Amino acid sequence: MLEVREIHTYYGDSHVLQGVSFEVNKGEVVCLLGRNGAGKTTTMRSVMGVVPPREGKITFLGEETTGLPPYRMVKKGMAYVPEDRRVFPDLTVEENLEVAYIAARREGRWNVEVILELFPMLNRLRNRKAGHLSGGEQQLMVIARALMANPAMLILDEPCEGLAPIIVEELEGVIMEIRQEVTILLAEQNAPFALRVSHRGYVIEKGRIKFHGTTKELMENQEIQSRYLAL
Amino acid sequence: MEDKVILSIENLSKAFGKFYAIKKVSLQVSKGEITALIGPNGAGKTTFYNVVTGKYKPTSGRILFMGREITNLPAHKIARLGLGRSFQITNIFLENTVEENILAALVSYHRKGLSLFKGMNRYKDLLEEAHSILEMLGLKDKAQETAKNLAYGDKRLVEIGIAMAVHPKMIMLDEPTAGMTPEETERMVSMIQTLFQETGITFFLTEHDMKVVFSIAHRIFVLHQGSLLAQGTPEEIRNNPKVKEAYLGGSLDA
Amino acid sequence: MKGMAKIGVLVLTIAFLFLFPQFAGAFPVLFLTEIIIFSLFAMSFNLLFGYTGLLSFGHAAFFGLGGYAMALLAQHYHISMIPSLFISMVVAGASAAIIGFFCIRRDEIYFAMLTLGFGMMVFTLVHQWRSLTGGSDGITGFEVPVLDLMVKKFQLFSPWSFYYFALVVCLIFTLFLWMVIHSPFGLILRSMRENAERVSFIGIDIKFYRWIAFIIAGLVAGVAGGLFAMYDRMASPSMVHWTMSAKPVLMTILGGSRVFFGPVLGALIFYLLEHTITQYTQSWMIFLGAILIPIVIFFPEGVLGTLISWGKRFMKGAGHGG
Amino acid sequence: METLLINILNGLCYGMLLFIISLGLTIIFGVMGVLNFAHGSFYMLGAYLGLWLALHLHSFWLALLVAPLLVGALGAISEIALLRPLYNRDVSFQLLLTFGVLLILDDAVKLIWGAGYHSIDAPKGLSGTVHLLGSTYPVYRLFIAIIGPVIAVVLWFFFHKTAWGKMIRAAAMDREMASAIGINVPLLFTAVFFFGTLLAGMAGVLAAPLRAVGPAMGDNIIIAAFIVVVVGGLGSFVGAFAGAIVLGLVEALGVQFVPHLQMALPYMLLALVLLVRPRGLFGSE
Amino acid sequence: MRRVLSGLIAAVFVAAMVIGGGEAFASKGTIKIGSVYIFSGFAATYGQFAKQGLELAVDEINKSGGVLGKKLEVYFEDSHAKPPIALRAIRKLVYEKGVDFLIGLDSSGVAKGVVPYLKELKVPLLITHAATPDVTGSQCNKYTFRVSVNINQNVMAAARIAAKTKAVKWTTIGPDYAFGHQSWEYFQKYLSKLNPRAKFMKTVAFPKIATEDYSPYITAIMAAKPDGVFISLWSGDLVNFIKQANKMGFFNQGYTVLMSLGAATEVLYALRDQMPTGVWVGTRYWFLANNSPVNKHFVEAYKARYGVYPSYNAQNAYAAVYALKAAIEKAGTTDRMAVIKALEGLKVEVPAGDIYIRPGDHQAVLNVTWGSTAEDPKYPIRILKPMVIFKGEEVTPPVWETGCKLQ
Repeated sequence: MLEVREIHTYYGDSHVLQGVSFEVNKGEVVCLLGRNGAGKTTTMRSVMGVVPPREGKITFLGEETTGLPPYRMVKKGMAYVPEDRRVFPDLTVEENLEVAYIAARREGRWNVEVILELFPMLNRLRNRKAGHLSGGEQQLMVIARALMANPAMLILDEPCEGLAPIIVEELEGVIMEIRQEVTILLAEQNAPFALRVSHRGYVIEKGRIKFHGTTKELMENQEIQSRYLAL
Repeated sequence: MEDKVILSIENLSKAFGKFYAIKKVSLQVSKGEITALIGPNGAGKTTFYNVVTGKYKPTSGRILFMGREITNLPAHKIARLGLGRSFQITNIFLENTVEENILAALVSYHRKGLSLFKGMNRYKDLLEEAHSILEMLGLKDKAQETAKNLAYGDKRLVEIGIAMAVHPKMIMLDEPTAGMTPEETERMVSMIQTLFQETGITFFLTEHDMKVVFSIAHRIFVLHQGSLLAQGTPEEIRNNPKVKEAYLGGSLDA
Repeated sequence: MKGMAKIGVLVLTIAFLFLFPQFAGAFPVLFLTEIIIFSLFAMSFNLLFGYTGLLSFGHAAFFGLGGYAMALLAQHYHISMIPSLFISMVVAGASAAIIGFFCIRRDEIYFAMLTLGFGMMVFTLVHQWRSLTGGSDGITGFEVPVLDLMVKKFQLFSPWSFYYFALVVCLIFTLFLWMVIHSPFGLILRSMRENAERVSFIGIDIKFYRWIAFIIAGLVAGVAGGLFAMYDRMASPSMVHWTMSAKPVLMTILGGSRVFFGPVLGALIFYLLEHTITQYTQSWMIFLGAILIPIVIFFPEGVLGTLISWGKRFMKGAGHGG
Repeated sequence: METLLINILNGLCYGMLLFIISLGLTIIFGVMGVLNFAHGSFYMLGAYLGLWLALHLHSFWLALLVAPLLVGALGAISEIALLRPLYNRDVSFQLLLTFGVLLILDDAVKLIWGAGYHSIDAPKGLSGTVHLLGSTYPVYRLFIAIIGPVIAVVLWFFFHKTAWGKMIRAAAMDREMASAIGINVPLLFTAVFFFGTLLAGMAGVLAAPLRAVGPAMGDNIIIAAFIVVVVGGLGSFVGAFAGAIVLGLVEALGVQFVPHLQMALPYMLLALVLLVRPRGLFGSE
Repeated sequence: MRRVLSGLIAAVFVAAMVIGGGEAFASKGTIKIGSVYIFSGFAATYGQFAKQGLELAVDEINKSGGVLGKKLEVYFEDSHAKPPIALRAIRKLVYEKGVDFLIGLDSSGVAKGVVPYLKELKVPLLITHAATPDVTGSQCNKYTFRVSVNINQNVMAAARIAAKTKAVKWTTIGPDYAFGHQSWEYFQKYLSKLNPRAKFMKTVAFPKIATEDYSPYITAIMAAKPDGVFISLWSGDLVNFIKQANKMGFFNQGYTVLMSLGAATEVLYALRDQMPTGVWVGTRYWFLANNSPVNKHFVEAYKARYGVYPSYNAQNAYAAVYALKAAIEKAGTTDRMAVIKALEGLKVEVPAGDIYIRPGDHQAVLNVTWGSTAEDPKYPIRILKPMVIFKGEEVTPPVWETGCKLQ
C-alpha cells in the first residue's frame, strides 16, 4: 500500500533522513521505533508531504506521491495524527471533526455521528472547545478527527506521548478496533505499547533504518532493544 | 544540614487556566550533588524548570536559592544569582559563531555588556576563557563556525557551554541527551561528570534515558502529573514499587 | 589576505568619496550628500532592526527632533556648527530615552506599532506648536552655522564644503556604530536578535539593553537629522512623519539588514532608482513599486546580503572544484 | 447634549466604515499572518471602480456588487503571483512587498482616472435626510452605521456556522495541520486574500458617496485601519469591531472636547492600549 | 569580504551616476524653465493642471517663434508637497539641468522652505499658486516673484463681501496647518476693520489635511449656530467637506457661507450639481470673469486641448510663462539679473486681466474675483452669478504692511 524508497529529507541544511526505505502492506499495523530525534517524526512528515523529501520516492496505493502537499495526500486516503496532537483549540470537538470531514470529502463508514458513538467520551465533550480538553481527550479526538477522512491508511505519530497509563490502555483498545479497517503506520517511543499493537516494525536511528522484522523478532532481539530503544 | 541545601522549593504550584501543570511540589536540592528529575513527557518537568528559572511566575509557593527568595524575580536576576540552565530544545544563537555564543555569556558574567567602544577582540581574557571552555567541550576547532551549521550533538554541547560560562553555582540541564545517538550520549554523560568533578557545581537535570540517570545521579525526584511521586537515591527509586508499577511500566529492569 | 583586501577596498572607497567633488558638478555632490546623510540615518535604524531585532516605525521622530534642534539653534542662537550638532544629538537621544522607555516593553509588530504611535505624537507636537516650530511651514530662512575648528573657521554654504563636512561627520558616526556593533555590547545585541529569551537566562536584562540600543540609535539619527536640516536649510514636519520613518526601513531591507553596509547600499539604490525614474516619467511610484517587488522576491537577504551569500557560495563551489 | 449624541452617531458611522476596511485587514493577518500595507489602496481602487461602474451601469447597487468582486480578483491575483513566494520569509518582506503593491496601485489609479477628484451621489432612497435629535441627519450615514453590524453578523455566521468559515478558522489556528486534514491551504489563502481585499473594495464603494474620490485616499485610511486592528487585537474579529467603534468615537468626540489634540488622539489611543493590554483589547496572549 | 563588495558596488553606482549626470549646461539656444509642482499624493491634480497650462503657453510661444528667437524648454519635477523634496527638485533643475528660470510651487509650506535658498542659487522664481503672504512679505527676496493672488488679496475680498452681509457671528472651517490658520487670522483682521460689529466665535474647526470624516466638525459648527462661516478648505478636502456638509443640512441653515477657494474648477467639476447654490466662493482666477480676447483665446484653446474649463492653477502657470516672456523681451536678454530688473514693475496682460508686479515686494497686483454659485444649463459645473470683481489695488495691502524689505 505504501512504499518508501531511499528518501532524504532536510531541515534547512541539516540532513535528517539519510535514505529511509520501508513499506506498509494493506491491513497491517507497522511501527517505526527509535529514540527521540532518531528521525521518526521526520519520516512521518515526509510521507505525509508536510516536509517533502529532496530525494527518493514515495508510492501510495500504486501512485507516486513524492512531494504532494498534505491536503492532496488526504484526498488520496492518507490521514495523519501528528506527534503534538495539534487540535484546533478554538473549535469545539464537534467542529474539529466536522471540519476534517468536510475538508477531506471522502465517503466511507465514518462521519461525525458514527465517530461520536465509537468514542462516548468525545460525545460527552462534543460542545467543549478542543483547547480545553485534557491531553488524553485531545489525543482521542485527534485520532477521531483523522478517521473523519475515511482514510485507507492512518499515520500515528507518538500517540502515547505524555498520556496516563489508563488513557494508553484506552488508546490501545481504539487502535485494536480501527486496525480492522484501516492500515496503520505508527511511530512510538513506548516500544512495549507499539509492539503490542503492531504486526511488523522498523527501527530507525540517525535517519537510517537499522533493523526491521516482525513484532516477534523485535521482541526477541535484546541487542536491538538495548542499543536503539533504550529499554 | 540547612546550609547544604542550595535550592529549596516549597509548595510550588503552576496553573495554566484551570489546568495545574505543577501541584504543590516541595523538594530540596543539596549542594555539590547531581540531582535528577524524572517523569514521563507531560509530567511537568519543563514547566518546573521554567518556573524555577523565572520564565513563568508561579501560581503559589516559594522558591529559595542559596537561602534567598527568588520566587518572583525576573529570569536575568535569577541567572545573575548563579542559577544557570540549559534548554531541552536547542536554544542557542544560531546566526552567531560558536565562540560568540560562549562569549555572550562571558560578557554577561564579567559585566562587560555595557562596554560600547572597545572591540570584542580586544578582551583577551574573555577570549581565552571562551577558548578554554570550548576546549573542555571539545569544540575548539569549531570556534569560528556559525552555530546553525553544527551537528546536533555539538549544538547541545554549545548549549551546555553557554550555561557553564556564566559561572553558575547550580546548573539545571533540561534533557541534555535528548535525541542524541548512543555515542553522543556517552560523550555528554562523561562531559557532565568531568564538569561536575572539576568545578564542583551542583547539577540538576531531567533525563528520559534511565541508564544515564541511574549512572550519574546521586539523588532522584520523580514527577508524575504535576506532583512529586517519589524521591530518594537511585537504588530506592529503582525499587520503589509505586514508581515502577504506576509509571515506568516495568521497563526499568529491561 | 582577506582582511587586507577588505581594508584596501575600504580605503579606496573613502578615497573615492573624498576625491569625488574634485571631478563632479554641484548636483552630483548635493545628491551624494543626501545619500550619505540617509545612509547614516538608515544605519542608525539598522542598529535596532538588523542587530537587535526590533523594527522601529517611528525612527523619524529622532531624525526630525535632531533637525528641529539644529534649525532652532541656527535661527535663534547662532552658535557654531559642532556644538549645534552635538546639541541636536543630545536632544534626539534624550527623546529616545523617554520614548524608548515605553516602546522596548513590547516586541515584534507591537513594538513597531508603539514606535509608530509615539513617532506620530512627536509629529503632532511639531505640527501644532506653531509658535516654536512654525507649524506646517517648519523653520526656514536661517543661516548655516559656521564651522569653527579653532584654527580656522569655515563657511559651509557651497555644496562642496557642506559635502565634506557631512562626509566626515557621517564617517565618524559610521565608525562609532561599527565599534558599538563589534563591542561586547554589540555581541549582546546580536545575541538578543537571535534569541532574546536565552539572553535573559545568561543574566542580561534584555529590556535595559534594548533601551540603550534605542537611545544610541536615536542619538545617531539625531545627528543625521541635524545634518539634513542644515543641508536643506529647513526643518519641516515631513522630517518627523511616518513616511520618513518608512525610508530607512525600505533602504535597510533593500540593501540587507544583516550586513553592516547593507543600509548604505539600500540608500544608494533607493536614490538612484528614484533619480533615474523621475528623469523619464512623472509616475515614478509605479516603477519604483515594479522594481521593488522583484527585489523583495529574489533578494531574500537584501541586495548586498544576497550578493555576499552568492559570493560565498561561489567561492565555496570554486574551492570544491579546485 | 444633543451635539454629543449626534457626534456619537458620527463616530459610529465613521467607525463602521473603518470596521469594514479593518475587517479585511485583520482577517488576512489572522489567517495568513500578512500585514497588508496595500489594503488602503484596494479600498481606494474600490472607490474608483465603484464610481466608474455606477456611472456606466447607472446603478450604485450594481456597482456595489461588481466593484468589490473586481478588487477581490485583483487581490487574489497579487496573492498568487507575489505573496506566495514569501510565506516562509520574515514578515518585514511581506510588508515591503505590499508596500510595492501600494506604490503601483496609487500611481495606476492616477494614470487611469487622472489626478483629479471625483464624486458620486448616494443612491436614490438613501440620499435624503431624517429628523433626529432635533437636527437633520443624512440617511446614507445611518445606512453605513447599520450596514457595519449587518456585515459583522453575517460574517459571524459565516465563520461559525459554515463549512468554509470553520475551515478558515482552522487554518488560522494551525496552517500545517489544516493542510494535514485535507484543507487546500494555498487555495484557502487565495480565497481569504480575495475576500479581505473584497471587503476593502466594498468599503471603498460605500465611502464613495461620502467623500471625494481622489489619489492617496488609501494612504490616509491605512494607518487608521492598522490602529483599529492593533487596538482591537491582531486577527480578532470582535477586536476589529470594538477597535473601529473606539477609534470612530475617539475621533468624533475628540473634535468636540480636545480639538487641539485631534491629530494625536488615534496614536495616543494606540500607545495607551498597547502599554496597558499588550495584545490589544481582544487579542490572545 | 563584505566591505570589499559593498565598496565596489558603491563605486560603480556612483561612477555611473557621475557619467550619467554630465549633461548639464548644454545647449544655449533655448531658454530653460524649471517647474516644480505637486504631481503625487492627495493634491496631485494641481500639478497636472499647472503642467497643462504651462505646456499650452510654451507650445504657443514656441510655435510663434519663441522668445528673442529662442525656444522655451520646460523640465518638470514633483515636489510631493514636501519642502525638502521640492528643494532637492529645484537643486536638480538648477545644477543638473541648468535651467535659467523657475516657475511653480503649490504649497505654501514648500514655498516658505525653498524661497530663502534662492538667495544662494541666484535663480528667479515665479510662484503661481502658493499663497502665503510671507514669501512676498517677511521672507521676500530679490529672486522671488508671485504672479498669482495671495492670501491677503483673496481674504481682503472675502472680508469686503462679508462686511456687506447681515452676518455678525463668524466662525471658520479650515485645514489644520499654516494656510488655514493664517486665512482665518487675516479674515478677522480685515473684517473687524470693515465691520466693527463683527464677532468671531470661539468654536472654530481646523480638521487635519486629508480628514476622512468631517461630520464631527460639521456638527460642532452647526451646534454653535453662527451667522457666517468662512471656509478655507481646498482641493479634495473641500470636496469631501461639501459632500458631507450637504447631507447634514449644513447649507440649509441660512448661514452666510464664504469659501475662499470654492470657485476652483477642479472642485466644481468633482461636485457638479452637488455643489450648493448661493454660496460665496472665491478663486485665484475665474474663466468667465474677463471678456478680453486674451482670456477668450486661452479658455477656448485650453478647453479644446484638455476638455475642461481651465482651473486657476492652469491659468496662473500659463500667465507666468507669458509674464516671463514679457520680462525677457523687455530686458532684451536672458541674463537673470536683467530679467529680474525687467520683472520689477512689469505690466502684462494675461487671461486673468492686467497684472502689475510691484517692485516693492514682487507681488502681482491683479483683479480678484468672487461670486455666488448658481446653476447654468450651458455649463456642466456651477458658475458665479452674481460675480464681484475687486480691483487689484483695492485688495492688495500696501508694501509697508507686508513687512517686505527688498534692498
